[in-house]
Amino acid sequence: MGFLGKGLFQGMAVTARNFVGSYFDKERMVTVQYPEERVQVPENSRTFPFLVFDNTADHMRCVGCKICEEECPPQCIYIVMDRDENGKPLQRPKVFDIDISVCMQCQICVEVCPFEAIKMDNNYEKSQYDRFDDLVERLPDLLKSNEYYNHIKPAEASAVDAKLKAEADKKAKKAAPAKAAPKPAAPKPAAAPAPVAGRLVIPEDAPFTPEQRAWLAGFLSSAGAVAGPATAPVESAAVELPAVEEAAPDTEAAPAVDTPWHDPGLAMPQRMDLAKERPLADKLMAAMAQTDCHACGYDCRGYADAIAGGAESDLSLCLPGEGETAGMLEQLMKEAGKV
Amino acid sequence: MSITLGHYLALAAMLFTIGLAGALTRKNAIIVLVAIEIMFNAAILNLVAFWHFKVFTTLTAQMFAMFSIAIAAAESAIGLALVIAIYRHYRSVDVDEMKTLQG
Amino acid sequence: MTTAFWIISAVTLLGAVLAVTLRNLVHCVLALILFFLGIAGHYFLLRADFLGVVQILIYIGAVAVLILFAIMLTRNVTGTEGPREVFGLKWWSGAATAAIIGALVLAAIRRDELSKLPTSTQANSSVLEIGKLLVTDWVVPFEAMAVLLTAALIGAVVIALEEVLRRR
Amino acid sequence: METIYQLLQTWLPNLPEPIMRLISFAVPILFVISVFPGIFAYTTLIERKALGRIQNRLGPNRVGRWGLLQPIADGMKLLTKEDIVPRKADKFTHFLAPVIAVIPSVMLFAVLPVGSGLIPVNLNIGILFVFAISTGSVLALFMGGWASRNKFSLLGAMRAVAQVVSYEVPMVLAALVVVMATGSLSLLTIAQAQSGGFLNISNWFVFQPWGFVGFVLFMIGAMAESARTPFDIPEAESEIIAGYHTEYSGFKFALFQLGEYLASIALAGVTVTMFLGGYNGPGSHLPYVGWLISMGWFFSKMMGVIFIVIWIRGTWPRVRVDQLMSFAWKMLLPMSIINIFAAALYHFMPSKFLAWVVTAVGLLICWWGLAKLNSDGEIKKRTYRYAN
Repeated sequence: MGFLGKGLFQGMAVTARNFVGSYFDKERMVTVQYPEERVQVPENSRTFPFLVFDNTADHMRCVGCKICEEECPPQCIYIVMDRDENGKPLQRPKVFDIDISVCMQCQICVEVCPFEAIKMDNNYEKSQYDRFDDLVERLPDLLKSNEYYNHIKPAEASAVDAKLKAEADKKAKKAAPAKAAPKPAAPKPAAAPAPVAGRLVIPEDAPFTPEQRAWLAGFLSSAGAVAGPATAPVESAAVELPAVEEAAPDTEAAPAVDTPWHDPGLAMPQRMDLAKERPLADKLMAAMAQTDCHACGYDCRGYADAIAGGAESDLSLCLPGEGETAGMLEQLMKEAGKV
Repeated sequence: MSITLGHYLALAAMLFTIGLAGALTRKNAIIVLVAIEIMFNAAILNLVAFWHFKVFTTLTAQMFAMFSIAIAAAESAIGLALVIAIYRHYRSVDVDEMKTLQG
Repeated sequence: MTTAFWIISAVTLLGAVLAVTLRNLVHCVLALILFFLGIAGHYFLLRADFLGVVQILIYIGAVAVLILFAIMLTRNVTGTEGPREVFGLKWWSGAATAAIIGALVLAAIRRDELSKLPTSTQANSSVLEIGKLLVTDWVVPFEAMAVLLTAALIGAVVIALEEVLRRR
Repeated sequence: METIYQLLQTWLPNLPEPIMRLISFAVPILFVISVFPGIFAYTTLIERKALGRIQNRLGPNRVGRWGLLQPIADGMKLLTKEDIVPRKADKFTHFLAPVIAVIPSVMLFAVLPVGSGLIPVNLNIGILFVFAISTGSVLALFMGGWASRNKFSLLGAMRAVAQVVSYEVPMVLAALVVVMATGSLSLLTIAQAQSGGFLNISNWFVFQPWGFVGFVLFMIGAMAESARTPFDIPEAESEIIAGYHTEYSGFKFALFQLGEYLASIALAGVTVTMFLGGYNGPGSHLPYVGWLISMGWFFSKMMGVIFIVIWIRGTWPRVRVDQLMSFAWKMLLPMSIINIFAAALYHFMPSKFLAWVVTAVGLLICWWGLAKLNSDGEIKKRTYRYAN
């Protein structure tokens, strides 16, 4: 029990301490003087997507497959694939626009990208004077180097790099003995697209207990590559698959009745199973990644028909399907005796 | 032309007349009170003018003026309290509508 | 003094006329404040400094504010009056009465018997004198005034609270 | 004014009489209308800096070194802003209110002795003048709030009027003890009465028990009068947006701010003059430089009082309306009346030391008793039914 008005004077003492202390104790000051100083944004913070390239801007990872355009909920991505004069796809985008006034920073484009080509930036200084054109990011604005990616998100980027390297090594090992396979010149030496083993990787130094880690691994892999039937065991679903969110049925074309495998959510064995009794063209189509991404220059149906009809001889054009599709196509063609 | 007592008396008379006219013609009780205040002030102005021009040595007139001001303040307080009470009763401050003596 | 008298008189008259003629109640009170200021100016002019200050303090600081409060408590807050004043019998009779009385008073002033009274010019209006007088010669009226003000205070509260008390 | 006139007469006796008069009028007027608005401008800066420091922030520091040009930038911004008048507003009254808000505040400085013998006008009714004039600011608040035709403005205006009318009473009574002690209403005489003693300090009224209580009561009243936190419910932004100046923008808003701050500064000056010795301090009576030193003392004391007000603003929460009213009528008013009795007792007791002790103890007991009478009982630790 103090004297009357004790609380008032205690408050005055606190503010007086603050007042005096703020001149001597720099620790007290919470102000970040913005243009000169900046807040260190957390590594997991995200603003808008950007495109990663390796080494030079010519070696962009993006192949213009339009998966992200398809999946983007607010439809803020616009892609036109680059083609040579023959109409053959060059496996890179000619136009890649992101309207950041529309983008809702949901990161779905990153989740669905099979090439680790699109990533979330954490640069928050995007204000512009013009509300329309200036807020649309064009391809040159979007391209940022892998070093930049490593710089802003070290843990995530190193995990991605390690994965890409592992895939490239595996591919190189596989390719070395099987030189006979007719392969066109690799479109991208450094960024040979590689399958993704579980889209989201938990970094080694992430602060999780083993149980949490196990659960998270399961959760992430199921989220990344859930099999069509809901009963599919989660661990086995973590196969090499193009990452496509399951919950986007309305943005995809309604699966044709005669092509039940035309669903990117299905795993390769299931798709092949569905197309077991079909003619070669259908089997070939079932081997595709089912994204209708046009990376090959056709849609999935068209590519399969072209191969089956002999119009197309290159079996490695399905980019989202990666080596899995190429291998399966080769196998199917061998079985059909066409090679 | 120097100002004499007559000027002040005329001014006070005019003010008094204005106040009287207001008090007699307006219907709103609050305006009537305002008009009464004007009349009061005119009278007090007279007192002070007399004091200034005629009996400068003693302060009797100022005393009177002060008491008048105090009474006027009390009067306006009571008057406004009455106005509020009447308004609560009749929902109106029109003096013409306050005809009945019985509440 | 002459110029000041005319200016202040004009302000005072303007305030008084506006106070009783304006349609909007709040404007009336603002005009009344102008009038009070004019009267205070006259007091200063007449060397009654203390009265002038008291005028401002009591009339502008208390009475005008009180009237404003009363308006807020009775009318709609915009202070607009209802239909225009009717120039009926009441109005004409009231105005005529006021005019006649005013004319009579002015006529009496014109007779100017008063200016024949002896004139004094010795200034003596210090606050100290007023204070001394209040507690010596005028102590009984002073105390009576205190009682009156207290009674007025209580009376005002009782009148204004009557309805509230009855409702309880 | 007279001082300047005499100085002119001694130094420049050849000047014609009207010019001398004119100069002696013009100098104090120019002083008041140039120095005090300048103090106002930098008070806003000091306030923002101090509030920032109290909250461990930096405060304005962009415009000029340490933000010293911030008031100028603010002024330019307010000048160039659009002047919006609500369509339904009472245009004339709406325009008049900010003007009227400034006039009384500037007039208050007319009777402030800013230095030894330096007073613009030595009115013999100085204190009464201060109270009468500061009443006028109520009108501006009411006019502004009423003319805006806005519920919040009107609520703010009514709150302002009720608050100022209520707090004027204890404030006047608190000032009365000083008048009793000096026997004069002139602020210059009051300041002179506090000179002498040890280093020109020991005679300040604040060192008497009744003086201290009067000082506290007067400070509280002045803060309420100029609507400073914790008594800023007329403009409580969490309840009624900005109170009476909700509908004001641009320079009219600046005028309202100017009036408010000037009133605050002037009342701080009056507080200093009445209780804190005015311009008196060590060295204020030296020949030749005394007037400069005394001016320094006056302004530094005034800024000290302003700083305390800012400090309080940075610390205390705003009171509720009912608390505000009951505090004025149940606490301050009895206390100020008791204080008058204490001052009288002090005046008539022969031994000043004994008188000091007796009045101090008596006032303490009364304060304690009033607090007990007014308290709603012991404040218990609040418990929450559904927490935990």
